[in-house]
Amino acid sequence: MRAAFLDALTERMEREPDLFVLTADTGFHVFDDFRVRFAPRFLNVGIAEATMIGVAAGLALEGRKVVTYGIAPFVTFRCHEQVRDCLCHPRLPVTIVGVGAGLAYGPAGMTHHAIEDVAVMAALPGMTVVCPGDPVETRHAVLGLAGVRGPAYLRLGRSGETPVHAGPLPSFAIGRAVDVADGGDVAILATGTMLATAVDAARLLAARGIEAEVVGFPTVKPLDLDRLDRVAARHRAVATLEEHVASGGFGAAVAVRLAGAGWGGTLRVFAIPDEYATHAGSREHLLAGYGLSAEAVAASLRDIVRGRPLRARPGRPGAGRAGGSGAVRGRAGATRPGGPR
Amino acid sequence: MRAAFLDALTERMEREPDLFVLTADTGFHVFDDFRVRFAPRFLNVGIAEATMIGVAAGLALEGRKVVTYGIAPFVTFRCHEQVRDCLCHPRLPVTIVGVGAGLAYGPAGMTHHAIEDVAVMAALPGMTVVCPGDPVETRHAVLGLAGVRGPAYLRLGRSGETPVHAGPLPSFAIGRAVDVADGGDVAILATGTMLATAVDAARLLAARGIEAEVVGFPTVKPLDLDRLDRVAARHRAVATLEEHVASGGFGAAVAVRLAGAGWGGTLRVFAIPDEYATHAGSREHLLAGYGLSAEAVAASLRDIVRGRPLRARPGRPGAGRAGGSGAVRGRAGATRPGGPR
Amino acid sequence: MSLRPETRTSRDLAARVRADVVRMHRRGSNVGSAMSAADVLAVLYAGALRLPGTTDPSRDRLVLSKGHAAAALYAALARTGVIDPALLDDFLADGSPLTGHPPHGTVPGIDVATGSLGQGLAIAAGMAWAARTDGRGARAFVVLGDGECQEGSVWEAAALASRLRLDNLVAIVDANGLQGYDRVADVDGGLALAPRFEAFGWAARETDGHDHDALRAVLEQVPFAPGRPSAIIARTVKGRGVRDMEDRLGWHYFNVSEADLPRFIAEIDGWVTPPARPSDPSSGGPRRRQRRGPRARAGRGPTGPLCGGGEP
Amino acid sequence: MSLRPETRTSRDLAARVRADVVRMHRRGSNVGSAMSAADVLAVLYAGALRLPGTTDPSRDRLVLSKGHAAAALYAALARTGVIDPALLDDFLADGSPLTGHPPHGTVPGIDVATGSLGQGLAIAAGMAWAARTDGRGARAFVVLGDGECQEGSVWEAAALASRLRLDNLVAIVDANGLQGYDRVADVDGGLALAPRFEAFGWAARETDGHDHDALRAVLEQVPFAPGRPSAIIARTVKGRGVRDMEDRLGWHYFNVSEADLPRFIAEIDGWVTPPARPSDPSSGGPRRRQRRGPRARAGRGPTGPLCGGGEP
Ligand SMILES: Cc1ncc(C[n+]2csc(CCOP(=O)(O)OP(=O)(O)O)c2C)c(N)n1
Ligand SMILES: Cc1ncc(C[n+]2csc(CCOP(=O)(O)OP(=O)(O)O)c2C)c(N)n1
Ligand SMILES: [Mg+2]
Ligand SMILES: [Mg+2]
Repeated sequence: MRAAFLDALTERMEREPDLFVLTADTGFHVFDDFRVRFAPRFLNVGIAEATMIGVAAGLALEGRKVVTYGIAPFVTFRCHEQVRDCLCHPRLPVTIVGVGAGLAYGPAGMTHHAIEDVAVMAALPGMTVVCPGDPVETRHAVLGLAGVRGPAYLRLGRSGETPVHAGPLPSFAIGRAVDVADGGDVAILATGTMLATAVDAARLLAARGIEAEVVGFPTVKPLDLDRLDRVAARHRAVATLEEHVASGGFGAAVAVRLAGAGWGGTLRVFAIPDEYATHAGSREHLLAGYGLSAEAVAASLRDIVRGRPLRARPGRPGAGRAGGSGAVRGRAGATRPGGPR
Repeated sequence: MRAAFLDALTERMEREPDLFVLTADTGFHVFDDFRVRFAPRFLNVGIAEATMIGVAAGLALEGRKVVTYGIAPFVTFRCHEQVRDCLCHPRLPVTIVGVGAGLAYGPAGMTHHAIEDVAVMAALPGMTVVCPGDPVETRHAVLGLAGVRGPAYLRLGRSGETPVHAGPLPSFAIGRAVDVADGGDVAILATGTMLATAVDAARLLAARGIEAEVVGFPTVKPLDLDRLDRVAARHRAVATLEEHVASGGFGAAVAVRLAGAGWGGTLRVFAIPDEYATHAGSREHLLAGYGLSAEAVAASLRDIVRGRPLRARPGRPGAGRAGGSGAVRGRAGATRPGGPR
Repeated sequence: MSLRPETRTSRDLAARVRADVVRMHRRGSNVGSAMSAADVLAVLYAGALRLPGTTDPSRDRLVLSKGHAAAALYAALARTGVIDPALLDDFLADGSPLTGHPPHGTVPGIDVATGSLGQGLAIAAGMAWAARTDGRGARAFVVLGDGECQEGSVWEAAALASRLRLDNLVAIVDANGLQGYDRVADVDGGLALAPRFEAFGWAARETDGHDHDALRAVLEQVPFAPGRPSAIIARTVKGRGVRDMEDRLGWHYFNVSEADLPRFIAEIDGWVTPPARPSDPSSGGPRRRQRRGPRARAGRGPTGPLCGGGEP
Repeated sequence: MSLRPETRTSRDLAARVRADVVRMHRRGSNVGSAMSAADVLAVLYAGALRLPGTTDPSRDRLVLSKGHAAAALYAALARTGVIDPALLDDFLADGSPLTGHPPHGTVPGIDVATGSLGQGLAIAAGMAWAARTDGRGARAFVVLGDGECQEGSVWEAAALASRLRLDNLVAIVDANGLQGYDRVADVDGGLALAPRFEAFGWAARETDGHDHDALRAVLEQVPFAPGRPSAIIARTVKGRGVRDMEDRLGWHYFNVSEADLPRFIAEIDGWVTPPARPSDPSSGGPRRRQRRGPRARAGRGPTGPLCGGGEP
């Protein structure tokens, strides 16, 4: 995703003379040429994420547009209040780019995992939250964000993601869902880095004779409610996929809409359970441990479509808030990834 | 709530010799005697919320229990990453107390409003989130949190809240809902400072012949799923009330559960819309502008029970993510409070 | 912008601001903080700032990082013709554009909203950098509290500002020696401010923050060193201008009762000689016994609603 | 804890740590950061720390605030008998307890998990304060990066530590002059570290961060002043020990290829004379032309997965 991001950003820098790019000491091999070429509009503020947001606000108050860049947890959690007060309150045109969505930096440990970033950004009034699903969506998102007037959070994976879309998406727009595959048995709604998993799961289901509609929601906020309503009207079984905890995430936003309208179907929220990884592990390893592989998702959806019980599986809906029988529970019960096995 | 908090905390300080209290330069007239009495275990760290969390972590790693105190937005947003990494990761017994829940400091302006704090705390794995509804629940919560082993967020209003409960609640427990009123027509689930509004709305409904069950959820995380399931089994119309945005809040957690089980009823999430107050206003003034007065809630629930359409009202469900027809929207459409009228 | 006839001099303006501030604080907290900064703001708005309150791109910017002194800013804007003085009457009232901390976009003349301490310096640095990149002569002034300087974000931004050589950036610390729940020296151990700014690459000067001539003189000297941002440590007295309030922590929270109002206003109107010596920010000693006001003092109003203190 | 026979001296330990670190970084980034800190950690674990790796309540605590040098910490723990050296082989592998930054609770000997820069000093201050309140003689040592010192949270915690008079707190800055995407001096304008700590109420000393005798000598002198926390500015070279890596930004990210491994290990084993002079943290000058490694250099492996850099 980073290559697509960089290309699109370069185009914007060429076109938009008032666009500035700030980094919090991140971007080796990403911005090496870029920073030379656009020198007066590029700044490494140092290991100083809060200052980066403040400086971005100052620039934006003076009529500039700004893109800030850093590792996802550091540009969301570390400077959350500055994002809130300095950018969201005055609705400034600053896009915060976080690399390392979800468990992309799996082996690094929890400080480098961004599994709550969508929740903390989406909670902020006026914030647009965009989680592209592949390099194609990334490019569209970067270009599309030029038209968003308030603050935005752009959540990128890292490098080497498989493209899901074969080519440009003519109808892509910030705030609009993307149709990926058609099917009448179950709907899989995916955001960001889980889009490829959704597509793979749909393929696995197809091999078992179950037809899944796959819809990408690169924009988590504002959510494409019209598209969602059409999904709800068609399906009794809907799944959401996100590389994020359930609490405050994409699935929860979908749930608010579905539960608000007498829908009566079954929503399965596939999300990271309410725990931090304690051991090292690649993204794929950790996700598999949480029941978030394409195989596990497909198996679980097969059960839903065939009407089997839901509760006892890993990656269960509402894991982020699961509270047992009213008492405080210990660690979540999902398979723990990366344990010394 | 602060008096109840202080009394209960004083009892705990007397009983628990390893309990420390830190404040980030807040607590005038709250801790004046307390700080003298418990001097070696009380520290004003200064206007330094992030350091307060770090120091709390250091103390807790050395076997202490810690309560940190400050104004809600500053002890949640400002030091969010420290809470996450230093407290949640090692699951340390530190309770973060935030005063000024929701719009309690209405006239102060948005920097002092805590309308996204539940979302950003609840997203953190292992975090317990407690929002007492009145002084009685506050007392129970402070005492109950002594038994919670990991980090917790205790969200308090300020002073002078009306007690909702007549006396102590023998079955109160962290993680458990509180039955407040019985009724079969509609269920009103309220957390924190909206509990009194729920009770008032139920009274207004009763006057119109509609019987509402009122259940308090002082613990937002972990949510009392058993109680919620019983509500869902009994009611086709459920409302949630919170002094918070919809995104990542109490209503969203309820929605994930309800949408997960083929419920088929109608959930109305009453929440603060996706905007910051732009003008001064008391809590009551601002809430009324958002359609969150007892009267507005009651009127809206009357419509639901009588089967009227829902979409066009203020305080609408999903306001936090409402996205119109897939395009980025301007300001939310709800009544704007405090405008120069 | 132009000074209104009744505020021809910065001292006139300061007196008007103080009287307004006291009147406004029949509602709300932080009267002491606003009184403390009144002279600094008056000197800025009565001449030291270029084109304040206008929308001229080359105007000097003012960031009130200690946003809880908003009332003094509103009064300065009102008494220099930027906003309608009638607005002051509704400070904090339902629907008023004047919130307890400077808002965004509800009234003219406010360059940026503030309220959470420690955020203003980075914003001002961004503004100063923007001004430099487009060659406008604009400068950015930021007013900080001395307690506020405990926030690490202040020093994080300070380092970047000096690295960017922003000599069009001026920080003024309202060093009144008190913060929200203690004397500053009791919380930071009495760390001096000027050496800290200097260690972060700034040029710093101290001055009496209530002496208009001294303030003007030091403001005329910025930048103190080419290529360096300038820090002015303004020694002040919290609550300055009403003897009952001076250097008393309680007046961070109390509001002014109707009963006290005439007496306080009269004191401000008749105010000529400075009633108390500005505190030396690096020593918390002399007035320590006044550390916190007694629990109940005759003649003060109920606790204000803003800052997390007050009756539990 | 006891030193294993092969690491009787701190220099032996440092050499083992470096060899381990290079081997471990066939996976993952930050080899240069770990090499830079190897001598500091070796001196600490080979004698300067009291009872490291034990669970004795009066042991000295070690907070690796620059958590991305975790490999050096793991190696030091392995080579001093605290954890099984076989664990090093699985560094970063699926299921390994050794994550890229120090974890919580998966292996003994780690006092606190880190990884996000700028958080360690406040935690260490809390530990030092706890030790003082219960009269144990424990001290808290915290190892910081020089780039890390841009985080305001470092200075926020520094002020509190000096106010609490934590003279059982020792900060060691691994001042290698490089950070994640630039020379430190290019990012902070060349601000010296010692004067900043002093301005925040600490006592500070500079030393050669690769000279074990010098390090030991300075560590024996803590606290440098009664009632003050101590800061040691350790002048180091990033990547120290493998000439190809030294003072090169790229080795913040690259991993070690199988092809290079034997050569690098041989260099470390045969390493006697310091190959490069420690950088002077207050001047970014001499080696600036080496600012970033060329885009492709023979003999280095693919970019590591950890730190947000690497091929886009
Ligand atoms: C980040 C943050 N923490 C806490 C507060 C609450 N608060 C408001 S004013 C104040 C004390 C400020 O002291 P100082 O900076 O010295 O300003 P003064 O009132 O003395 O002028 C505090 C703690 C805040 N507004 N922002
Ligand atoms: C808060 C935070 N921001 C950014 C990073 C990403 N990061 C990891 S190491 C590093 C550079 C560190 O430089 P320095 O402190 O000088 O340590 P060195 O590697 O030179 O020893 C950066 C920016 C981080 N880990 N934490
Ligand atoms: Mg002060
Ligand atoms: Mg370095």
